[in-house]
Amino acid sequence: MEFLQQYGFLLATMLQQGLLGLSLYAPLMAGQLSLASPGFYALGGYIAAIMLTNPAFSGWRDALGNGIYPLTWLLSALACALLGVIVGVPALRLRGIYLALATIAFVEILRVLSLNLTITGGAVGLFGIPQPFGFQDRWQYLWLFLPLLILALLFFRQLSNSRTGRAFRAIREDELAADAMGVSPTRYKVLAFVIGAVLAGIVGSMSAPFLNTWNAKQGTFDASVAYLAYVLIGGSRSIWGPLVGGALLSALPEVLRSLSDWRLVINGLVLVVASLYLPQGIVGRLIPKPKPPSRPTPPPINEGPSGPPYTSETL
Amino acid sequence: SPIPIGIAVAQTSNASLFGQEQVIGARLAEKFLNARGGVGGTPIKLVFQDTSGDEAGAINAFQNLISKDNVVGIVGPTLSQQAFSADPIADRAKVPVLGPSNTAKGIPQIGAYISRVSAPVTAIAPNALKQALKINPKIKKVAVLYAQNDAFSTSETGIFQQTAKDLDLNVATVQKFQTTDNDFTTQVTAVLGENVDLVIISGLANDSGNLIKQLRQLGYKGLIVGGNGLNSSSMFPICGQYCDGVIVAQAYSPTQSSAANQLFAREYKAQYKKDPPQFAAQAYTGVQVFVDALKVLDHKKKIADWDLSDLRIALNKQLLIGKYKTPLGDLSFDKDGDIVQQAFYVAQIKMKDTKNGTFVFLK
Amino acid sequence: MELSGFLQNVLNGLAIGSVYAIFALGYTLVFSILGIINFAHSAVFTLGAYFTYTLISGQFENNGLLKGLNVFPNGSPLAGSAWGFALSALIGSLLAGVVGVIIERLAFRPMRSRGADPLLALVSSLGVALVIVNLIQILVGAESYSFPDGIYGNLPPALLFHLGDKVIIIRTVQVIIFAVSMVLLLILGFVIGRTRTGKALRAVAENPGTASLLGISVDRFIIITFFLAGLLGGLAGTLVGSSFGIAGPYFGVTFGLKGLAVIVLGGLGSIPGAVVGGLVIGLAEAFVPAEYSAYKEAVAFALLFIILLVRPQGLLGQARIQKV
Amino acid sequence: MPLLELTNLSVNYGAIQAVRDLSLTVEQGEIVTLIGANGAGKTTTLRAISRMLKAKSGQITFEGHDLLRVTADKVVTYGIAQSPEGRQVLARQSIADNLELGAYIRKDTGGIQADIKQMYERFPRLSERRHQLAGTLSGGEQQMLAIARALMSRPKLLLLDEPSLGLAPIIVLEIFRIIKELNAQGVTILLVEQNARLAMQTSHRTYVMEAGQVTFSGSSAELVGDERVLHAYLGG
Amino acid sequence: MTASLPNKNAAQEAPVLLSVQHLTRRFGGLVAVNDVSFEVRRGEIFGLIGPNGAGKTTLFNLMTGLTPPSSGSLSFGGQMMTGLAPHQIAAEGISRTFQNIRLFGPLSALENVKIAQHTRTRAGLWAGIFGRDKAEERRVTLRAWELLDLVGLSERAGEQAANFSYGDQRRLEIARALATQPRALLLDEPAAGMNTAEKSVLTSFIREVRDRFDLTIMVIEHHVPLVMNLCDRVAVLNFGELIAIGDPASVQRDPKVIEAYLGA
Ligand SMILES: Nc1ncnc2c1ncn2[C@@H]1O[C@H](COP(=O)(O)OP(=O)(O)OP(=O)(O)O)[C@@H](O)[C@H]1O
Ligand SMILES: Nc1ncnc2c1ncn2[C@@H]1O[C@H](COP(=O)(O)OP(=O)(O)OP(=O)(O)O)[C@@H](O)[C@H]1O
Ligand SMILES: [Mg+2]
Ligand SMILES: [Mg+2]
Repeated sequence: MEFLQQYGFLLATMLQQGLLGLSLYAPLMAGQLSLASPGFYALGGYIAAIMLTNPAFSGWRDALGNGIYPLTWLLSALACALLGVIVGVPALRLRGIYLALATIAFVEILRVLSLNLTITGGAVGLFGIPQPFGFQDRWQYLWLFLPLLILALLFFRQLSNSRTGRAFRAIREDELAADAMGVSPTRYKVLAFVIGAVLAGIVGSMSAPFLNTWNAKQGTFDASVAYLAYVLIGGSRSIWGPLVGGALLSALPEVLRSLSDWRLVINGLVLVVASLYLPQGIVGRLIPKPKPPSRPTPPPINEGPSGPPYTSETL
Repeated sequence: SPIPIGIAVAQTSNASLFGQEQVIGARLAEKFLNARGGVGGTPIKLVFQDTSGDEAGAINAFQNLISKDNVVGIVGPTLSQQAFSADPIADRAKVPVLGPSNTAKGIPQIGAYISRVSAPVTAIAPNALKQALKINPKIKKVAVLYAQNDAFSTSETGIFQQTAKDLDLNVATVQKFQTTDNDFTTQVTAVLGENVDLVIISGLANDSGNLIKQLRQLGYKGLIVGGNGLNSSSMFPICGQYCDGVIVAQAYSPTQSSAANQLFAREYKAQYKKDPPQFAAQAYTGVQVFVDALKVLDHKKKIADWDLSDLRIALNKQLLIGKYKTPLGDLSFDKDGDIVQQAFYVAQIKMKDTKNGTFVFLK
Repeated sequence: MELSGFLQNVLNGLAIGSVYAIFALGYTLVFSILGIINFAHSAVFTLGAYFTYTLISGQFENNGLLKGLNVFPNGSPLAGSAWGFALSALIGSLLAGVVGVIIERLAFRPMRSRGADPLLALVSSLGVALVIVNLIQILVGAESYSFPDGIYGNLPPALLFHLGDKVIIIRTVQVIIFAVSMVLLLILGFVIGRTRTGKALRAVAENPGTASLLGISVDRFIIITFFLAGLLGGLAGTLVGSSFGIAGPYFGVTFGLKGLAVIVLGGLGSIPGAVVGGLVIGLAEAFVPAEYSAYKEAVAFALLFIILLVRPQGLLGQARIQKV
Repeated sequence: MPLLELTNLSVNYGAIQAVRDLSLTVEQGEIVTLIGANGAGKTTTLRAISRMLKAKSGQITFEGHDLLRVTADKVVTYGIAQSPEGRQVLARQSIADNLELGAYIRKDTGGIQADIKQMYERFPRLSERRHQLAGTLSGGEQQMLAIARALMSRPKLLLLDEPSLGLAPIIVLEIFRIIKELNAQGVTILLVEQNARLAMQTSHRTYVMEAGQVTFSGSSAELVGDERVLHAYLGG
Repeated sequence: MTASLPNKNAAQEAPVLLSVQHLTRRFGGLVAVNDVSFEVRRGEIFGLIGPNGAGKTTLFNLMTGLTPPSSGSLSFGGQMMTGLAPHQIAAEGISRTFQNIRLFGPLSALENVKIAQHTRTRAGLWAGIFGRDKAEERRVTLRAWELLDLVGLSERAGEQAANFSYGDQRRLEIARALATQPRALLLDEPAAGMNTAEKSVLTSFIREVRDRFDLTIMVIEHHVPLVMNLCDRVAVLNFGELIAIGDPASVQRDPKVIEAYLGA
């Protein structure tokens, strides 16, 4: 218990950052270097913070009680999905660093907007955000982030073994060839982008009460770069990579706390050394080489679609 | 064993410019107060936890201080936004917090355990404008500039603009900038285009230093009034000679005559060869307030005999009712925990050479 | 808009833009050769400014381990004259170039030989930036430093032009920065665009394997690149520092994002692109009306977003070649 | 002493051994052909010689230089040029620049220009398109460029990896004419080729590779008639 | 298996499947494909030859939507294809291989072939997430293995495509193209990098594939004997223009073709 008191926030933060790493990993599954996650994270947070503090919603809060919290998650998810499509469709015509920068531009535009609007509390931001389900301690947020994380991992695992996941991989390796082989690049790139946006938005909506306050500093360029580092240091070719990277890199400055002034220097050195010695990321090194695929036995003649696979009927 | 008091300020990140002054102020307080017998003979021990510049860092620092370092109270964090994030943690844990530099509206209202020694902007700003009018009664047209991404500056500029209206001044233009900006030619040429007699700046030391320098270099001749963020000698190296004559609203003045301040200012100057900045003074004050309140409790029952959680609760109660003679002058707290400061100051910058200068106290 | 106002905005835009441009030159140079965004560039930029400051003043105060250090007990022999400043700037920039080379050897080369994801270089450079910035803070503290007076001789602080009854103003330092960035642009543009070395550099940029198959020593060219980029960064830091003071260890970092925007807008890897991108963003910012100055940043990025949608390779970037 | 000598060379890709214990010599002035099925390890061998790949064990010497001790760019300065598999033209540079870079190690500006002119005469297509970016050329045009570029360094030893790949019949004949012509001028050539008959007709000696090893070798004239070669590689 | 069209006579009577009308493509001042028109009948093996840079690959690119035409049109099975995106054209049933191999390099051979079945499968995002795609996935996998069998690569199904030698990569490209279950298959220099013996195997392989899957095949190839032996009809491009079209023997005798391409 004492352990949770002291390190609960850190543990929850590790999961939270792992989730944000995953949100960046989603577009990367389709080869898209999008750094928009902090923007959606910030948006999700603002939606939650506004619904939880703005007098205009006091009726809702009274009526729904704790039910308001899931509602903030849902609304954040929807808003991020919508904005994801609006931004994604034009932006995903860009490639590589150009896309990265366009998405950073998106993050910056949102940041400047939130600095200037009254509903977002300007530079001070929103504060006094009530706690869900009577949470008293930060570690209790594990009850939110852990299930979300498990769901996200299941989601991504299933995804990567599915037809959609294959389409993502095809685009990641060679967009033009994927197109020629029948995979619509736009459709799947936008889908991957939106998945990341929704995840970041939900995490944001859970994080506003978690941090007690919300302001324009939540969605910045620095955060974009940090999430990217999570994915790359963790390993960009496995769902575990962003998670492990996010958890470890966000914990690192805390682990180094005793070094006081020197901790960020060491933190920097760790980043350099990790990049040099873990070129495939932490997870890339841990995960064993994939086993050679085993061949399924063909089904007996009378079960399912069978017979000669290629007939003009199946075309 | 010594009594642990937590200092959670930004020792790293770009807020460390303030954080490092706060560390110095707190360290001086520790040294001094212990030299004068600490709390009834028991020395205090400051426990420093870096908050870095973000919200999560502040929460982590607070949690460490509360659960691991078992401090009796916390001075911190550096930024208002961090306070909104971390203070509720301490409040729920019933650990008294003194904000050394959180000036945004609503901070003492976070909870019963949250107080601050940094005066809110409302109190300080108007004086400076009145001083400017005293110096040049013919002022009619003013320009207002402020750092739009800084919580403190945005609220301060509101006060400035309101006061200007109340004084029948004509606010010809309002220009915004970012604390990270370096180049202000656009804002400056806009100001020059309006032919104003007074420029009012709310920002932090670096950006304001550059802004003032560029205003002067490009030919602005009139008076300049700066908000509380300019109350820092770290501005001098940036604007050099051009700082000369700037009128600054202050929550702290090195010239303040109280004994506490004279002692503090002398020691600071001996070590650092310049006047103590406000951030150091406020951090010093934070520590001192805790120590003074602890002394009262110690009279009732030796600190060592208190149960920690009882002590924290009692400390908070005591802290709020006490009166303190500090480098900031005499102060006490209102029922929310907001500072009631007896004196505010207006000073004018006098540069000795390109790097060194002083804030000359204006009556 | 009145003519004078318009001209003043143009001058302001060019002034801001040339700072962005001079920062971006070394940034884009590294990108053009290695295809990586080198976040450590901001740190080298900062470091260059500190190097020059040390040479010309040698005073560090208050905080940090070097507190009270006096490199030149009787005052720097270089202080007080334009020549002294030029010399310090030169040495400071050369030192920054050396730092660039060290960074390459320690933080990038091992990665290349391991065939790591090029994006990982971004993380590594981020780590280097973190190390440098925090080391600076530990050594000399977070406060600002500025160069002594007289570094530009007796030039007036600002130049005034009269246009009818209106005055158009520009700071002299800005003119110098603009001029230097143009000269650097010309030199770099010539070397890279016209000479054999430039062609070889571009070959290394495009495909190091093929380049070495032609007898080009890839490692040597990469070292040269990093040296040049460091030197340019250091010089830029010095000049910008002389204009705005060195605003602490994070001085350069604040240019990181804008610099990235500039080189992407100009077209990654294009040297003239870095300059054009800088000037375009500077001008765009200058022309944002005062009422909307709060949205200045957003305007610059919105412009960037739109330009990229129209020209996905940036203003002067080469379109991707994709022959099926 | 042979000009090029490979002794017990082994090359791995991770755990996969693509070339094992391969020994091969090329004498000064020879044309030597290397044939073998897809995946036999021909390309791997050439890439090991030009130091684009690390050798696991064995030795490669060229004119007494131990090639395994130097980097790829150094190998070129010894006088070895390669026209690689997959062409590897510099897509973002023009034909002219690609050719110039082919002569990167040379300093004789006049000679380089003369050679470029000669390449244009040999391959009129390249001449017509000299300012076109190499990346937009057709496959065959790129192949011509890759060969021409390799010639630009005036090598003593030329490594050609399937030079006829993707070329129209007329051009294939031209390439083989050039090979003979260069050889007559003293250039030594190691040729990997799927058009085995033509290659063997052009070369002095032939090595046959299977699964990373040399299975047999001999004079080209003899091997053309060899039952095993005929069957496996000449479609006879 | 449906009745195949094994002999040339049958092919000549078969309906037109692909019809290219006045296709033109310019690159700056260069006309890479110049007003080319021809028709390909269902079940035909149709050769496309011509000197380097004649515009053959560009023509394939136009037909598969990778390069938009400057003018002209393509119809396929009576339907207009012009303006469709590559993946839509693939879904309609035109598939291809690339002259400059474009496999999904880091992915396994098996995965390469599975991906290409995209348009022939339906499972959406949620079906995949909730595991309601098992039957389809099984079918996809089985089919992928069969296709690897067909090109002789099933023993190396798990290896990364990029690690295959050049010739093997070409085979994998063919398997991948077949996996889209096309009606028309465009092969761009399929025999490049294969030796003479392998080329003759490839010839019979292409025929077999045509028969087995009821395909119409267009093939670009520089190896003249292979073209002459394999193709029902041959078209010749030179500087973007169609200079000859007809059965192999007559094309081979055409003086224009001899001059531009074959050499004396
Ligand atoms: N990058 C690589 N990683 C792993 N294995 C590789 C790699 N490149 C080639 N191989 C393997 O090494 C073996 C030899 O390949 P190589 O390319 O040398 O053959 P080759 O004789 O040139 O064939 P081809 O005639 O098809 O070009 C093959 O089995 C191939 O799969
Ligand atoms: N994107 C482009 N920009 C400029 N020119 C191009 C472009 N793509 C192709 N070309 C030119 O168009 C012509 C036709 O190219 P294409 O690739 O179709 O030739 P090809 O007939 O396939 O030749 P090969 O047999 O050598 O493969 C070539 O001369 C080529 O240089
Ligand atoms: Mg090969
Ligand atoms: Mg072609």
